[in-house]
Amino acid sequence: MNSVILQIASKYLRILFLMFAIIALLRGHNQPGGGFIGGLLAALYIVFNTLAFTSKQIKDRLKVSPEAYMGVGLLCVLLSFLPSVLSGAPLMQGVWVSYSISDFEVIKLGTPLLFDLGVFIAVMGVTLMFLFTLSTHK
Amino acid sequence: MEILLVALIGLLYAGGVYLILRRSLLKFIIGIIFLSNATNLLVFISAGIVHGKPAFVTGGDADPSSMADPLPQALVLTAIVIGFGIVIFTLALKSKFYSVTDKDDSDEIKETDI
Amino acid sequence: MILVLILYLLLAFALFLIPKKVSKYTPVFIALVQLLVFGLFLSFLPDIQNGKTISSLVEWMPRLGLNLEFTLDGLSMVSVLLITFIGFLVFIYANTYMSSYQGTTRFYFYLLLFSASMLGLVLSSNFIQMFIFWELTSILSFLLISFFNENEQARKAAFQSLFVTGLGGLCLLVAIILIGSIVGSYSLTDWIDKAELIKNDGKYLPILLLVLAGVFTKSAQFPFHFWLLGAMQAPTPVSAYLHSATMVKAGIFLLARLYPILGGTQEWINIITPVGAITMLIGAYLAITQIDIKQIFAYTTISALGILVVLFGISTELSIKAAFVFLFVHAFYKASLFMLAGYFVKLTGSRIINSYGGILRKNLLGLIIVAVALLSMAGIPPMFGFIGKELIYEAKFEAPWLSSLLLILGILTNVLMVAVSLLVLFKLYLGEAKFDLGVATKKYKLLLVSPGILAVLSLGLGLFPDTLSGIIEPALSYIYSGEAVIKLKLWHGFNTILLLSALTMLLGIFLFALTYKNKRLIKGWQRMNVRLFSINFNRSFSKGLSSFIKISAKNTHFIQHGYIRYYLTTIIVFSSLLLLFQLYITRGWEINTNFSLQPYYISGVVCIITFSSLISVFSKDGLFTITAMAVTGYGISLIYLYYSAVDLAITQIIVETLMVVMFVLVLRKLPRFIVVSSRATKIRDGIIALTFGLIMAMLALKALNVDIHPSIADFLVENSYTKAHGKNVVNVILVDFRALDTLGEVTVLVIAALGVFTLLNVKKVRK
Amino acid sequence: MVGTEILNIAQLIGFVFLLAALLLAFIRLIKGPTMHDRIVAMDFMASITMGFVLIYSIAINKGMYVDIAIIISLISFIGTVAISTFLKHKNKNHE
Amino acid sequence: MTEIVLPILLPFALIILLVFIRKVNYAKWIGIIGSALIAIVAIYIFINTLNNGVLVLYVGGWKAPYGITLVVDMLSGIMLVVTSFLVLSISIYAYHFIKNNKQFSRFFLFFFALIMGVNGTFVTGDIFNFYVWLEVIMLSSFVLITMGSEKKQLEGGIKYMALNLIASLFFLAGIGLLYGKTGTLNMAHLAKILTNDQQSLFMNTSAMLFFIALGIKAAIFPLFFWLPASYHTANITVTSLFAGILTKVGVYAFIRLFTLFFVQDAYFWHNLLLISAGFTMVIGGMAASIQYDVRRILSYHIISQIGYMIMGLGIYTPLAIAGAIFFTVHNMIAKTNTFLVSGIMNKLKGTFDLKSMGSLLKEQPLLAVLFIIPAFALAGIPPLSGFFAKFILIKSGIEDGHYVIIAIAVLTSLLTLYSMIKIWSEAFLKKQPDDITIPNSKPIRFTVFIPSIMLALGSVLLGVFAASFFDLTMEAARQLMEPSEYINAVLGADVK
Repeated sequence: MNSVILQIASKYLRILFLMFAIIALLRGHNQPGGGFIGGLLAALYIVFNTLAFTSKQIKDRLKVSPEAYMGVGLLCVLLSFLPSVLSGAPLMQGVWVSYSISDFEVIKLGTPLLFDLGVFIAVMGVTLMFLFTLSTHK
Repeated sequence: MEILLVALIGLLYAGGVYLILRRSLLKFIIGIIFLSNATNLLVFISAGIVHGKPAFVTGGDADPSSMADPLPQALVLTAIVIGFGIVIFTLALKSKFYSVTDKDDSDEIKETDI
Repeated sequence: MILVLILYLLLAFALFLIPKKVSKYTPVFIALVQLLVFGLFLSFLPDIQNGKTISSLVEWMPRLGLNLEFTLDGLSMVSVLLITFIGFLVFIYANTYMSSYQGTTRFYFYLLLFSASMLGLVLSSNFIQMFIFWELTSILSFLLISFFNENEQARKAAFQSLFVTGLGGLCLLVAIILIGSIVGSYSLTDWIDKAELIKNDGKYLPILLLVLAGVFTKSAQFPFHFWLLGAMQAPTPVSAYLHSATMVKAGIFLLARLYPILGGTQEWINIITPVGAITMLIGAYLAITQIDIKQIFAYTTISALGILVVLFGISTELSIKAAFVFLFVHAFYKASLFMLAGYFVKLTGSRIINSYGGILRKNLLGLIIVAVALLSMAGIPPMFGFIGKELIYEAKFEAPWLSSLLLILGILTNVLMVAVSLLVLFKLYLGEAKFDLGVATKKYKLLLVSPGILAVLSLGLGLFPDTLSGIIEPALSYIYSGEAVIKLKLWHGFNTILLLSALTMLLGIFLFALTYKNKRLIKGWQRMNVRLFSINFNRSFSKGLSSFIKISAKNTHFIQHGYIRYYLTTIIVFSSLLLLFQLYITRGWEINTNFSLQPYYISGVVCIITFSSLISVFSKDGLFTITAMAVTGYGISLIYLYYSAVDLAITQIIVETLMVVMFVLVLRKLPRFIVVSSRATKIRDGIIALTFGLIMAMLALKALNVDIHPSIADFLVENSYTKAHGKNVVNVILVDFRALDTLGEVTVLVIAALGVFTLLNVKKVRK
Repeated sequence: MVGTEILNIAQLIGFVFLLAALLLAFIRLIKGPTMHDRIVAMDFMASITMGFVLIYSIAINKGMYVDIAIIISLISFIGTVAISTFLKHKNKNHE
Repeated sequence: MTEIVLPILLPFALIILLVFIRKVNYAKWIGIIGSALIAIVAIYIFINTLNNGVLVLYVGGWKAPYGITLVVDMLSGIMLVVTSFLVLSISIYAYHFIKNNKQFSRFFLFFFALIMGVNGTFVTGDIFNFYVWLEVIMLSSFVLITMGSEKKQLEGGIKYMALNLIASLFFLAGIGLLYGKTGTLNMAHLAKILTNDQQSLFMNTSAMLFFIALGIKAAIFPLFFWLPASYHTANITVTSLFAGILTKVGVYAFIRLFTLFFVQDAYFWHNLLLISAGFTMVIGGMAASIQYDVRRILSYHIISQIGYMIMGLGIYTPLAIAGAIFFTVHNMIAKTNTFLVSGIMNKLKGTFDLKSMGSLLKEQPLLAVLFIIPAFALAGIPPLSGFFAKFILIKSGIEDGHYVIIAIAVLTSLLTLYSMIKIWSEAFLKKQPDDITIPNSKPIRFTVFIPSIMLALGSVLLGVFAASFFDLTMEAARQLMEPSEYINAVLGADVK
């Protein structure tokens, strides 16, 4: 399906979508959002693209196969358990590192974030996989 | 209002059951969606419902009594996502089945029984 | 004793390792082992006679009361000697008999295992352990009967025997467990100690019936006798060993074993005696018109088993004594007869007795052996059979209950036996020789060794019967738990019993004379039998089975009909009923109704959701249905939003959108909704659905009104920021408190995605 | 105080009108008559929902609800687009 | 005690590996090695349980009942070991029976997903987590059952799915009501609250929902329809896997939930369980007797034998529970083995139909032995494992006075015997019908038999060492009947 309006729109929506997806991911721990929502949002953009172009075009443009997304995502999830084991804490306990940028701003990075990132990537891969297989099969 | 919500749950269940008893497999899938929505709502309300107080901690201050119970929300969220995966797979199965057999009628698939 | 069993077991498995070259002599080797064991046990005889018992115990499952307990006492001694001795003879016989068949190693394997389990059965003094051996004999019998496996008759007969004995076995198991629950142990000594307790228990009668079910099936009593006839499909050594001398006696053995525990009561006598009496009469009666030699012997075996059962039923000391003597008598002549039958079959290739004419005319040795065995069966002096018969008459004569009737039946039976024996004998001897059997006779002359030994025994024991009393006395003393003295004599002096014997013989000969060569009479008789005993148990067994299968088929087609929607209906109705029942119990309708009325706007939203879901249910257009479904989903997300579930609402919206997209993608390839149910179906489904919905709504109402225990969520909220560094509690729960759930959830999604891929992304398969 | 009262009244009016709009859109959704009407109605309902969320967020004074409104606005049209593509696809097939 | 998460994480890691590796040949080896690893882990955990009692892991360091708790007690330990044993043998079996085409390239991924779910249900101590694992099992089994995409498989898959979806919805609803009532999800905590709570009849409503859900999962009467409709359609490896493991997860859940916290109103529940157990046994047995397809016979027998396990739970004495566990384990091993053997039969004869088979005894004596061991074990012939299982159950039933159900159980075992003998005499004893031509197949290598030999040995050893295994099951039953040990191990003594 080729619709010029949608195609052009997609170009501009890309930034918006991806931005929102990443925001949802990053601040999910404190504000509404999180890996699922972020991942789904990111995937929705590609869904939209698929509606605007054809799924083959999108697939070619994507370069990375959905399976790879899933694998990497799951790997992130698994890796997020490692620090706690290595540091001798109970399994899957969150390990946090904080950097103080200024007096007020403290960035906290922790394994839950990695976990969420894994979920994000995996969910994206999953949605893409759904989309591509359902839209291409005869 | 709760009574309305309860009625909605009942209706969703009834509708879902009615749909899964149809012969069309597509309707069956929609019925499953209905049922899972209904179940999600049931789980959601069973722990008590509070409106307008989302479970967000502000600062270091955390007063459980002033906000909604976050646990059922997390459960339902998980359930929704799982349900999504399952529904899509069901859809794919249905689609595959149709492309293999050209059938949408569940009454015609009795070969594997009997 | 355990060592002996282990030896057998090892030997059995070692059979498969014997190289082809020497495997010819395997059975001889086994026979020697049997003889060795026989000698070993015989060496214990003096101890046993002195009233000692030899026992060993290995704890196995003490908590279940299941130990390995072996006891060698008088009773097991009798059986052990019989089993090993006949086993010895049978293996020698089989060496020649089986040499022309395929797969003999398997055969000897089974047969050896059978010996072992039979030994185990009689040596066990723990009843569960005994039951294990009991079942093993059934199984091995099954395997042996079906040895000629390509013959359909053999397969059927094997199954029949297994089924019948298996049924009995299960009854026996239940009986054993029942007694065990009364006594609190499965050990023989405990049972004997508490025999009175068992007899006075309210469950005595069911226990007795169950035990007897086991006994009667195993020992082929009426009406379970038919499996034994079918079992004649087995190779002849098997018939000789299992189906005349040993396995069918297991039931008798059990009666003897349980006699001190259950025996002697009025119920015991009243149930066992008639069954035995009927069996012995029917067996003998039906034997006379048979023409298949193995069938003749099978019927006489049934009759003999009936006699044994009657004797145990009478429950006097004399009758038990008679039973033991007859046990030996029968084992000797019947094993020998079966072996001879096999010999004839080998010679002529036929089992029909009428074709055996003159077969023994030039075979003096054979003739003598046959004559001895048959005369022993007929109970003609000076054979051992005569002594047995005399004792039986005596026992019946003095029976405390219905003695005259029993006696008359007994005489009738023996008259028939005499006639049968004579018929067989004369048919073999007289008549025209149809074959030249010179070569065959020579080839199979080794087959006569075992029957010969048995014939010598039959004759010898007839002349010097007292040699056996040393063996039988300990057995009797087990049953009466005290000293027992037996004097066996050939000559009793003139008395009523002798008179009766003479009468029996005369009548028998008369009957023989009447039937011999009188083919019309026989034919007529046969026809009459068929009409009189119109129930062919064999056939009715098959018929019963097939009608059972027909019922099952109907039943299954009714239950497993293939309509998904009716499966679902069943499940929904079933759960509705259960839940309704529960609501009834918990008084689900008693709900306090203080509802707060929420703002109009959210109520309005709920109303719209309700409508759109209704549309989605009833719409006939796929796209419209999906649209309405999406509206419902959005509405629900609004409800989540209103009730402070922010993340939930977002997820719901996104998922709903994705679902719409996917639906649309699939819908492109699907047809419109075409199937329309009838109005009645719709109404029925509607009622089911509404009921279910109503019930679930009631549950939801109850859930809303239940007072909540302090929720664990409080802890989560309190610790969300301080320990888990997150302000969004829901998200913290997902990625930290309950990360494992999320792990599972992601896995589900990945599987779903790859599953969809696997399902759809293949080349089109053939339709 | 007056400010909150005015706000309350404004909310009330907003909700009433949004509800009315929702109802009308819903009627259009039911009545059709063509699928195109329904799609438009659906899209319209999504916009109304957005309005609802916004007003509600003012009513309970929680800023985060605005995010949700944005997300709804971002994605609600995708469903519409999907259904439209489907219709277009179908029409093409018909011709 | 971190190791008790390994039965979940190890398959998870293997899944990740298999996402990237798509070559079937590599996947097969990964499958075998991975299964072996899982087996080692399971045995290690089991030994630990033996030595240390109930093992508890607080995932994420969140103390019970707040986080998710993993708990391994005797029952879980036994189930873990047996499952991993089955998994190992099936993965070896799969080496020969998985086609090397694209459809099956992902077989082992779903295989391990299933294992992950199954192990998850065994080790979890959290009711919602249990639901999540059930979903993992369900979805991976959907995929596995439709693998091959033949028409029949899709049909079976649809039926399987339709009924199982309903089950999981019921389960979820039950969890919701339970949480609403008690405010907790931890099973030990639930037990503590519910056993102290006298007025918790409301509980029974969610117990009812669980009963229906698990009843569908475990395939009891009248909820079993999905099983016979679908099991015989899938690839034989898949069917073996399902036959051994899937329904038993339902049984495990039954035993766990109905001994741990659904203990109110015992009279009602036990009778309900007994009634449905009776019907399950009889109907399964009857239906099996009319079939002529090996896999259908075996499938119906799964149902029939589920009845025994549920019966053990319904009798509800320590001995009966021990019997149920014993029976479950025995049945898992023997049933899987019969299916494996039927697969080999199919490979030899190209069919599952008994009518067109024959002569297997002569052609494949080893196969005959391998069939007759599990078949007789299933029929309860001593001294194989099935006899002891049945014996314990019957004994417990008689001692508790449940004569009717015992009579049914005894008669049903005759039906089992009948069906097993039918397969035996039709496929092995009978002469190969002349009019059936067997598709030429390659001669079977010995390695095909290895998994079957392993399982047959398992059946025999379970019979020979029934004593020690019985002690284990008694210990498991004791733990189940006195949940205070479990509860204290999870919660510590101080949580109210």
